[in-house]
Amino acid sequence: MEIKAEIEFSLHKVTKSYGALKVLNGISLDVAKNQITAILGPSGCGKTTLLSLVAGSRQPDGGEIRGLENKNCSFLFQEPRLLDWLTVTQNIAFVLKDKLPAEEIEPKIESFLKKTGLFAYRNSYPRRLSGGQRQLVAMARALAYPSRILLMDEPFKSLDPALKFDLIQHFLRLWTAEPRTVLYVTHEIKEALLLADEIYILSQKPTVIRSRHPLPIPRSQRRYDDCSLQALEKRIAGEFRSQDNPAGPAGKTFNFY
Amino acid sequence: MEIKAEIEFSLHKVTKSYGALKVLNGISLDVAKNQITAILGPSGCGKTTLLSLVAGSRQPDGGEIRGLENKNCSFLFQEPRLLDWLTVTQNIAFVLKDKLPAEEIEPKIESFLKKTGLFAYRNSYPRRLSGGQRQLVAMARALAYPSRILLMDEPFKSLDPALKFDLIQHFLRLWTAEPRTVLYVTHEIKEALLLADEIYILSQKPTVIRSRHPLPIPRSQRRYDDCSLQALEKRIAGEFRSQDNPAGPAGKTFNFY
Amino acid sequence: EAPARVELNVVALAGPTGLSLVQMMEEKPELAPEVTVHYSVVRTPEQMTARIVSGEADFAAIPTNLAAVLYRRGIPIRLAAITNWGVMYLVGKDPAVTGWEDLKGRELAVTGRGTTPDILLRYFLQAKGLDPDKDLTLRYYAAPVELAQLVIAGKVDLATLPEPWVTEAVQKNPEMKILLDYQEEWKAATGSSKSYPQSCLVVRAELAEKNPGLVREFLVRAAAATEWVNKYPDAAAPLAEKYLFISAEAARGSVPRCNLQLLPAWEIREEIDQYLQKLYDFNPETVGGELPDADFYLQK
Amino acid sequence: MRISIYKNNFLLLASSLLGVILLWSAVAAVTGKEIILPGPAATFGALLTLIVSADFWCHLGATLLRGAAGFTLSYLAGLAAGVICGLNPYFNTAFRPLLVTIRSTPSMSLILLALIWFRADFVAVFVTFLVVFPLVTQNVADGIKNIDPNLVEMARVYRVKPFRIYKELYVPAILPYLAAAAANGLGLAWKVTVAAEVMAVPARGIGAEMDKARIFLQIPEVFAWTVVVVLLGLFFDRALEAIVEKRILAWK
Amino acid sequence: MRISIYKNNFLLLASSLLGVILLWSAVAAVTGKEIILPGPAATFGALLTLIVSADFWCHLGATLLRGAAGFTLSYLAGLAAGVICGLNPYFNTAFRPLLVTIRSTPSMSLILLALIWFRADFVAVFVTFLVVFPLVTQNVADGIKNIDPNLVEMARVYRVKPFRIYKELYVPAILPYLAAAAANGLGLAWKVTVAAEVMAVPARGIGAEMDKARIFLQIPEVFAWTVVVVLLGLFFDRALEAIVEKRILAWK
Ligand SMILES: Nc1ncnc2c1ncn2[C@@H]1O[C@H](COP(=O)(O)OP(=O)(O)OP(=O)(O)O)[C@@H](O)[C@H]1O
Ligand SMILES: Nc1ncnc2c1ncn2[C@@H]1O[C@H](COP(=O)(O)OP(=O)(O)OP(=O)(O)O)[C@@H](O)[C@H]1O
Ligand SMILES: [Mg+2]
Ligand SMILES: [Mg+2]
Repeated sequence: MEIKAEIEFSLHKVTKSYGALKVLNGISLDVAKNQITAILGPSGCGKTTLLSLVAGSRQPDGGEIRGLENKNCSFLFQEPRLLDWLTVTQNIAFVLKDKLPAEEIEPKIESFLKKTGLFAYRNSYPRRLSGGQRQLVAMARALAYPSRILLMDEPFKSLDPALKFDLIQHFLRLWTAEPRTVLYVTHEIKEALLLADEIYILSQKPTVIRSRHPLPIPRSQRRYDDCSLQALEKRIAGEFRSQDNPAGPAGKTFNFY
Repeated sequence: MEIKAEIEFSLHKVTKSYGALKVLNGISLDVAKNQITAILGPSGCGKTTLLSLVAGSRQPDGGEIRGLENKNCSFLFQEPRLLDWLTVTQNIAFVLKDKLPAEEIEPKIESFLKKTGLFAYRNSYPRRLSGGQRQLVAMARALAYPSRILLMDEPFKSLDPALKFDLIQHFLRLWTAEPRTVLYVTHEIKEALLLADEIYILSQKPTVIRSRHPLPIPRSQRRYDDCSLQALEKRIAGEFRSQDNPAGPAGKTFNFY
Repeated sequence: EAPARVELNVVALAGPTGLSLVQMMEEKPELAPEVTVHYSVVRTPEQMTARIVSGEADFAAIPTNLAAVLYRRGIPIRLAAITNWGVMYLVGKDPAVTGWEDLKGRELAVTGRGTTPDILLRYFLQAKGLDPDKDLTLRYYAAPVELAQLVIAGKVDLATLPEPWVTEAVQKNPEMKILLDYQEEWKAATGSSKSYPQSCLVVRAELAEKNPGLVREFLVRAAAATEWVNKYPDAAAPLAEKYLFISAEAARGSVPRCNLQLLPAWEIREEIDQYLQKLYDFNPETVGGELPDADFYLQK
Repeated sequence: MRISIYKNNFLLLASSLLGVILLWSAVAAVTGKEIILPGPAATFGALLTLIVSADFWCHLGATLLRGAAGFTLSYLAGLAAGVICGLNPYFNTAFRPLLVTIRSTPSMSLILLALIWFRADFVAVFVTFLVVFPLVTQNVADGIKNIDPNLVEMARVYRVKPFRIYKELYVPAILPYLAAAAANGLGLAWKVTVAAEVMAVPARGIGAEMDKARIFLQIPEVFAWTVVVVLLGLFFDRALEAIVEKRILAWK
Repeated sequence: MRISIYKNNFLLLASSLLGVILLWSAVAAVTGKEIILPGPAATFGALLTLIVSADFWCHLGATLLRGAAGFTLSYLAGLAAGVICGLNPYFNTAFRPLLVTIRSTPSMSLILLALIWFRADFVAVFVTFLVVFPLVTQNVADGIKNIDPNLVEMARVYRVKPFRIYKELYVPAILPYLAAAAANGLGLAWKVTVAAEVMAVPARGIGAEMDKARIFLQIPEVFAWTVVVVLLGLFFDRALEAIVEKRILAWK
């Protein structure tokens, strides 16, 4: 990774509270252009809130966000958020119609449904889909939408291992073909280690940035048995303080997580 | 694991279709009493459907399910399914009221909220919770409900590593203290390997049972570096056929999954 | 021994129909020692019908054609007497209108499409060789009170109104003059000495047969009461306001125009027949589909 | 299976209609007097004699036209007003008193104005509007207020054009509210139109005819007309239900 | 902040009420004639003279009682019927024609019967019932039909007692529908009650008084009563809104 990457947008001392509950307590970070930035953090620390601030659907109480002027965002929300009364195809078309010429929409949706293996379900309604299939539709919608910035909240959850594997491959191929700036939230350290150019760890509420980890190895060459990655994984895991044994999950059965 | 465990309930050649779509195509399995049975399978293969048949909220088209007569089921659904107009406490009380004497409810809920670290949010409404917190509430509801059978659909998803770790510990302690029969769906092979007494792998639609894997080592002694478990993990992973490289995720970056 | 007590219910429809009975309502004269009379006033035809059909009403003051209709519908009543002889007038701003023929080409506001006022109007117009639907425009309204409001507000120039609205109109809107008189016109058109018998007293058939003396007594008193009203409009006016929902000042003015005169049915068969016949000719339904037979009329 | 359901529905429908009629004749039998409550027999007799007359269809048409016009106008207006009220709480607070005023002002106070302002033909439309408009507005507003904010957020983030959000998200989301409003509004429309016709006595119109029949105590005819109105109501209600079902059953 | 909102609302409310009054006086000015449409001044003058009289309160009370009774009865009945219709499609199909019949039967035909069956006092209650009941039933039914089936499944799996499912899941879930129905029903209730009183003329009641005033051509008094009715409507609407807001805002 070139350390001095161009910056797509940046947050400056951003704070956000819900009523009395102080959530974000001065977050400052620069998101590098056309790179994948992963965000990890304890449940309820404000990751989703952070994404919604970037997406502009919520306003920060303090600080500012620069560099988002008239850029499109794709947002893969934590829940699928599909319109029950539209078929899979229509759900994706719903966000594309205003952005693409009519004739391009059909083929584009088709290709994305094929990639996510949903083509057979293109005319089903969301309520007739399985949890994972709904997640896939939301994913296809986010990817198909022409945007500079791609926000994803646990994009690969509730998919079976093989599908997850394929999907990540697809995603990387797609992203390499036409790079976008990706900011995404996950709970899977390994996944982040494979995908991200840069990983941010958030603290517990009131939330600040605990640490920043640039990936030492180019994506293509990363191997699990690479000791520098294993070391990094341990470090990151160590940052998640377990309430029960503050030693952190780095305990005996840790290897399972 | 004693191989000849007592049977809690059993499915016989159960079939289920949605309209033209044949989902379950003759599932027969015996669920051992007071053991943890894990179910893995490709997305959309019918895992949720299977649980809903056991829970009795859907009826099988063919075959039969024996041994469920007047037994209570806890069901942790794939989505939290909380009542928006009730606080966290009220949501749990909603299912307990008919089962426990009034005076027991309060303390019981309290203890479970403490275990899941939600106590601070006991009076918040679901819409004011984060995704993971909602998942926790649903979990607390399922665990607090006095039942013989515990059905869980991806119980530990979208939780941060430390919390997930703690929660699993809690769960195991709880389960050891007062054992129930657990049938649960997951996509995480490692998690299943740690938790389950027995693992079933389902095939693609029309779905049958692909394979059954009793765990060779007592739960307490399982270690990741145990080669028999690693072998089992590889075997299981190998059963998930990736569409792109049918070799399965057993490919180069496999170690990450 | 003393004869059994008798309870009489006399029901009048609000407005001029009941005007002839106000004195009795006020003073409740004793018809016979054993008889007690209850007077009541109802505001809507529905209520009146309900009372008569259910047999609650022994005597009822109602429009003559309604009596005929009820009779034809099989309600056991007898037409005892006619109480007033028409209360319809044509009011307007334009004194140039001195005869029905002058209405040619004008717009005229009317109430109650197809009811007696409408039919009479058409009859008069046709008698003058005018076609009501072609030679002039008739604008219909549901209730006289609405039309009266419009007249007073000066929103209509020509209107046919019943009393007491005629008086209300001319009192509250000085521009308005009484231009034509239905009653006079009827006499002219039919050549009869009497106007048309608009409202009447009906009596329950059973009572009429069982107790003719009492009915006779009542009619005599009612006739006297009617005369009293004619003689002392100023005394009658407050009673009209008290019982019949006619404002006192309007009542004072309208009494002379209400043509109150109580004549027992058997004395004026022809007039009644003639009236009903006319209505029948226009629309049989106005008298219930068929002209009533002789039993309809109370016999001497 | 689909078919059997329809058959079922049809049978049910028929039987329940039969039920209504039986109830009616029972009550009629008890009441006894035709002049108060004519039974089905008498009523349908009168209905037949009505139907054969050419006028019948003119009157029916006139009322149909007024009711439909009044309903359509108020429904569209209510849809617009409701959306605004639902989206903008301030507008809602400001508009609501007006709404309540319209809703609870006794017709008696309005009818005369209506008579002055409009031709008798149009009064019915006006009065219908005053009843149906607030109904629709209310339902739509309450529907909009309860749309899942997450879906709206999604549409906003993806910069979907407001009108399309309105058309493809709001309207389908509040469809059940719209359905309820339509069913209620349509039902009331006929009733109110007829009532207004009674007051405004236009040359043609069921209301005017009913009034005439009533004055001459032709109660069977009054009821015949009533049956006609009810049938109107039933017919349009079925049509409406069919449409809604189709739209909703698809994805339920 | 909370407070400022209330202040805001209050200002808005006041201004919009003012708006209604201004509109009114404008129209009155245009119409010109007090005998057709008296302006606010004349009306409030009449209103004052009314209020000081003891009778005023009797009449108000009587109407209030009838309206409230009619509304309450029909609301409860509608709630029950609506739930059944919403849960059981067959019952729905069977019951709907009856509903439509009630909804679209012209009041005239009903008044004819009501006058004979009930004491004048009760007619208003009866008529109100016939208007409000279908309204509530419809809304409740359509609400129930659209409850998230997943939540119901959850409650069933956990074997929650049906009555509690009804009370703690269905009712809150359809609260917005109930709110709409209540607002519409309550608004119409006053209008209809008064209209019925006009036709049935009970001894006490705003409707009867309005009719009397009209017959005596005391139009300002008619409008004074109208204002009273509208105020009734506004008052209860506010009360209702307050309740609903409190219930919903909590978790929104
Ligand atoms: N209500 C329904 N109507 C029609 N088809 C349905 C319905 N529910 C599920 N299906 C279909 O049945 C199949 C199995 O669904 P199910 O939810 O059981 O899958 P699953 O194993 O839980 O998938 P996942 O791991 O993604 O949750 C899917 O292909 C889905 O499209
Ligand atoms: N609308 C809201 N009103 C009040 N509090 C809220 C609201 N949304 C979130 N919160 C609170 O803010 C905190 C952060 O929420 P957020 O959803 O951003 O967490 P998160 O990092 O996404 O958690 P998770 O990993 O579980 O998704 C949580 O404690 C939550 O309770
Ligand atoms: Mg989140
Ligand atoms: Mg599932």
